[in-house]
Amino acid sequence: MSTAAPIAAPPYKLVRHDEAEAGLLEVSMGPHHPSTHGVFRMDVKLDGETVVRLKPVFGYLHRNHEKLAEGMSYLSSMPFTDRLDYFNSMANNWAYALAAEKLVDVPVPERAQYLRVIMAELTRLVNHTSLVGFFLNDLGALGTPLLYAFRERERILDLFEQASGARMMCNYFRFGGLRCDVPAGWLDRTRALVGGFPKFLDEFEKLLCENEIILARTQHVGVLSGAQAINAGITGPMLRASGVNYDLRKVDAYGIYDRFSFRVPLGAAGDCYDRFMIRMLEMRESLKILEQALRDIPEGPVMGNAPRVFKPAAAEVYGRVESPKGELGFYLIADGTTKPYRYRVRPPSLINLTVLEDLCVGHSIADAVVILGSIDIVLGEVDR
Amino acid sequence: MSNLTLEHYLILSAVLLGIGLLGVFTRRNVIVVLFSIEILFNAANLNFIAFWRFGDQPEALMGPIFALFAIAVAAAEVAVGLALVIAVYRHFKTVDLEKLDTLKEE
Amino acid sequence: MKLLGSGIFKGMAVTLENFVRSYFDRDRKHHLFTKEYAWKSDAPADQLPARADTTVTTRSRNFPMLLHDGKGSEDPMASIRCVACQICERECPPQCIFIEKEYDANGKFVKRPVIFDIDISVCMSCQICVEVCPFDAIVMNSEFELSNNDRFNGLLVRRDALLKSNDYYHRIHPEEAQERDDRMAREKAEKEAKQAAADAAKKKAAELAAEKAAELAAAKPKVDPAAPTATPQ
Amino acid sequence: MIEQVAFYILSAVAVLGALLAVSRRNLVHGVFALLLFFAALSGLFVMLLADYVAAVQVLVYIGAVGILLLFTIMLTEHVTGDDLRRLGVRGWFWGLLLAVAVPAVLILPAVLNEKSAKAAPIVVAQGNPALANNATQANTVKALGKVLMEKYVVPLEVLALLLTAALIGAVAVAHAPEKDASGKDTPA
Amino acid sequence: MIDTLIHILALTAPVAMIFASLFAFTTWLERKILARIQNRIGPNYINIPFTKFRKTFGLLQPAADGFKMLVKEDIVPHGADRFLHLLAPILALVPAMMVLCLLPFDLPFANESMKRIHAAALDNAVLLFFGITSINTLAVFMAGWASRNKYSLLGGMRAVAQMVSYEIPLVLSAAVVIMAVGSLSAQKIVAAQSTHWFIFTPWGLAAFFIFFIASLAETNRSPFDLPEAESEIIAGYFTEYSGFKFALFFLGEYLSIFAINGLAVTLFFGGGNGPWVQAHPWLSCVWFLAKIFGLIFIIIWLRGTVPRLRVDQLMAFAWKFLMPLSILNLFVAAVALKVQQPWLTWPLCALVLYAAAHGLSRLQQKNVGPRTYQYAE
Repeated sequence: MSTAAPIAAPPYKLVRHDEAEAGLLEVSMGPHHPSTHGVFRMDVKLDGETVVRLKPVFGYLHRNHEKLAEGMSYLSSMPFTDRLDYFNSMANNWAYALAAEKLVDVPVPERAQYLRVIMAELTRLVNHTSLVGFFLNDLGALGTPLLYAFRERERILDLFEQASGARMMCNYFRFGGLRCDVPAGWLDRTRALVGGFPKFLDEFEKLLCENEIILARTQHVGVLSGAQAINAGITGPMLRASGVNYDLRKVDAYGIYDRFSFRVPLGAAGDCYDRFMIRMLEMRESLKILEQALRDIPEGPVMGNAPRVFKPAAAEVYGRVESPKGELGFYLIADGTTKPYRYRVRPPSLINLTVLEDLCVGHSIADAVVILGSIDIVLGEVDR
Repeated sequence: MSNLTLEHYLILSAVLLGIGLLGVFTRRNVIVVLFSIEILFNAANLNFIAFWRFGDQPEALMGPIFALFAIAVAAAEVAVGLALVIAVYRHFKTVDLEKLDTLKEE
Repeated sequence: MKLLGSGIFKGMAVTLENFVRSYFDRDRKHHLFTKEYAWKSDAPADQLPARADTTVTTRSRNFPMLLHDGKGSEDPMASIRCVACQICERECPPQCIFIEKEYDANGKFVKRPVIFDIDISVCMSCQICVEVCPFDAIVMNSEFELSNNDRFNGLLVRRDALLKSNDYYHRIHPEEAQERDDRMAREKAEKEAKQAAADAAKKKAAELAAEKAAELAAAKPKVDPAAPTATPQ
Repeated sequence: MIEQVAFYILSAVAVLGALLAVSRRNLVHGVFALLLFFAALSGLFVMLLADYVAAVQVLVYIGAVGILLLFTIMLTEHVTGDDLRRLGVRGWFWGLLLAVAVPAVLILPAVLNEKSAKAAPIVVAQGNPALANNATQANTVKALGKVLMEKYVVPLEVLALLLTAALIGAVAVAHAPEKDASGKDTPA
Repeated sequence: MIDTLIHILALTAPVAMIFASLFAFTTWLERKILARIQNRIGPNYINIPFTKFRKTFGLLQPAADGFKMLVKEDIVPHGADRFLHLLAPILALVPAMMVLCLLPFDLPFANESMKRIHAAALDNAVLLFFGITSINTLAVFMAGWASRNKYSLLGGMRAVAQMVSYEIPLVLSAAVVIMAVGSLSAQKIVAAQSTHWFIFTPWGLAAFFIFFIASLAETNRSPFDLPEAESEIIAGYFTEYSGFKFALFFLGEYLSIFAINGLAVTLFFGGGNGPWVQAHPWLSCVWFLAKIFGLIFIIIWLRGTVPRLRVDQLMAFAWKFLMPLSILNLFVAAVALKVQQPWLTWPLCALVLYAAAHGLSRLQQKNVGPRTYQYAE
């Protein structure tokens, strides 16, 4: 059951029909299943309702993202990064821009830096609110928390549309800055939103955090120890819920994150409730960052002197950001042409998903759904 | 209430008894044997009620009381019987009466 | 430790509050955020202010369109900005643009597309074509009602359907259009200035050359006329 | 008239249900047939003016015993409920003979001595009019409760004890040993 | 014989028709209330056929849904048990209709002597009610088993386990009222509450809470909607049902909600009793329905608020919380009925029940509770 077991296992599988297996019920959850967050399949073996084995099967949404990107110019893959994790296109944009900016030394103007932080943190709010909603949906709350979350998400998406022209597929970041400045009055509207957001969080906490059913359903379910999380390469809120203090905004301090004061909430138990609460608490910290960024943002250009044709010299870079789901990295090898020689994404969703079986075995099938929900995957990013 | 007599019920009850016996004697599955025993119980209950209904002391309510007790005992019997079936199945991996010929698996 | 169920009652208070307040949320901003569909019959497509129900803003993008500078009922092809350079076709991430150049009777390229198709089922509204276009010929439309009944021809939007006037562009995206027009005017002015400067330089150079030639001709009659005409780019 | 029609329908359903229950290979079908039999019997109880017993019959047999049987089938046989074994045992002939003989012996006197049946002291062919009046007017439930709590209170308590013992016994017998459960969780 | 049949039909058909038409209204109501709870608008545009008029507040939605259900293809999975697959929705609907007739629902027309008419005024109505509703369990199992689908089977098994477990607290809490009245007849229970509803007694209140929670589980409503838990087992036992069979299930489910809430109204809210009923007997059915809809609003409200429990928690809740509490409530009620001193029984009963509920809830929530979190700078 431990993470070391697959290494020792032989490359082939012995089919055994022993008596312990005979009474098991094999259920294929997905790819068309209401709770798999997209086209994802869990081959579950059940003893009664207890999960004995679970095999995640994915790839139904594979779009050849990496190979496609190697066949087109650097800029052209920017809109495709939106579609990786379609809840946080801004964070994906940033990670890719960060990697590309390492290839060609382009200074990012001050205002663009601030706007990037604002966009990334708004994205985090979007992601975490909707995650909590979907998580509760998996728990069986008939969409009410989800729709409250979407109510707030709509407001943020309105802001995104006003700034970038699109609600979800923003395609807003460029190498060396942003595609365009935010429209007049946008910052004030954002300030109003940020000012009103804690009220919504209070409402949400009142609705969810003390609900006995949620407590009973999520506490001590799907416990992930810190050591196991580190071994499996888990990042993001899921890692922090297991008590490991690792936040790229603090570790790398990319962009201008070193200018803001914020805290990193840490869980202790590493169960589903911690994963859910860490996200609730992170939203409050994001609001702090947003307040500071909106207070300090200067006037000025938003685009540096990027070359019109992006043609970096041969190099190898890795750019990463703390996307709401974890460490999102882009690894690029440039060979001196306008196209990358190698383009590789480190998707947090996929790597966080690797511990799914370890978390689920021994719990009931209802818990498996909840655990999957608490991992927070987006199939666009898992399958790419 | 014209011409339904006690015989009607008694014959029906006898037929049901026969069916129950048939199940008990000829089926090999423990669960079906339990079904049959339930049929036997019910045939008896029908008799209790019928005799009470056509008897000369309906105020004493002997029939319903007896039937109620029989139902309660039958329920207990089914619960214990089925628990035994499960225990047997867990041990021998079968509920076939013919294969359950040892007290303890070798 | 509280009584079992107190957390649920708290949650029920929240939902009841939302239930009641949704009936008093006249401006549909706080407790009734649903935007109802802006029915097509209610307002013409290009009258954005009339469609206030939508979230369409002056930056919204949905599908590209080709710009022309014609007014009213002029032939749009006369003033189409696109020169069929095919940069957008090359750069389009999902490869949904197809362009064919127009040639006149003599087989000379007339700098216009004869075919300009965009496959609406492939386009992902990313705006890369707009950004790479050096001629400001393709911009994004914010029209959202693009569904139709024809699976094959209906999903392939042809050149004539893509052509929209600059006035329309000004109506749907005023700031962006103004900015673009200003920049074009500026660039044009710069270009003209440059051209003028270049012309002047050329003239000057020609004069100088002529002078030199005259001087040289006095000394040496043979001359290479191409050499001194190099102009600054 | 209506009573007779009802009686024949109900007894046909009961016999059919019982026959299906003992003869179907598919155990789940068998249970449903058995439940049909229980329901028909409950209808017969109503006809005999024992409505309380009829309600108890529905509640206990259909609501509880049927469910228990279904659960057992799900737990022991394959979930399809198919009983793939040979239907009979070696002594099926003797079993059949016995099953026919016993009711025949029971029925025979009634058929043979049809004329003398009316003379039998217990059998009252026309039903008891006193009961018919009583049952429709007075509250049999109340009377039944009174009798149960006064005359039969000791048997009732014994019955309660029996049910408790059966409950505990069933749980004790059916409860899986801990070893099994933990052994299943860690295969290899 | 024909007369008898007509008589039976004349008494039962109105009940079935009234509740079946209320079913359509209730689906609309549920969607509207849920939508408003979730800050949505809910169904509001249904075209009246052949016209351009579409702002009907969605009231035609049930009709449109029903029509859609009727014309939909009826799909029976390959390998399913066709007969039982067909029988299950019927078996789900019929008991629900039957128990509706047992309710002391005064038909809205009075006979010559201005007496209230009931479809079936039986001596042991409450007992029969529980008996017949237990058939519903079988329908659910039948549907789950006959579909030959693993999700259906899981849903069916869940439903059976759940309904059987929750029947015990349901019956035990109803037994309190039966004990107080001394009759199983619904009419007598209502008559006993003509002045004082049982909900206004401490044991009645506690019994109502238990009854209400157990009735949620009996009818598979949130938070006990595990048999049809969408996020886990798709639609549970009716995963493989479509078209009209699905509609029958749906109808049966709502009718059993009416039935069980009707019983709750009968047992605790005085049935059709209410102001002005003495003067206008026809008001009694209005009161009855109004009380049912009050309870249905609470059910919908709950559905819009809470997530669902897990199977083991569900079982534990029934056996370790509701059942001891309902047994204790039985004792409390017995004492209270014997003492007959409201000033003494009220605080005493309330205290005992509260303490019991508190203690049991402590048992339920071991190592579970809100947490505090640390922050890293």
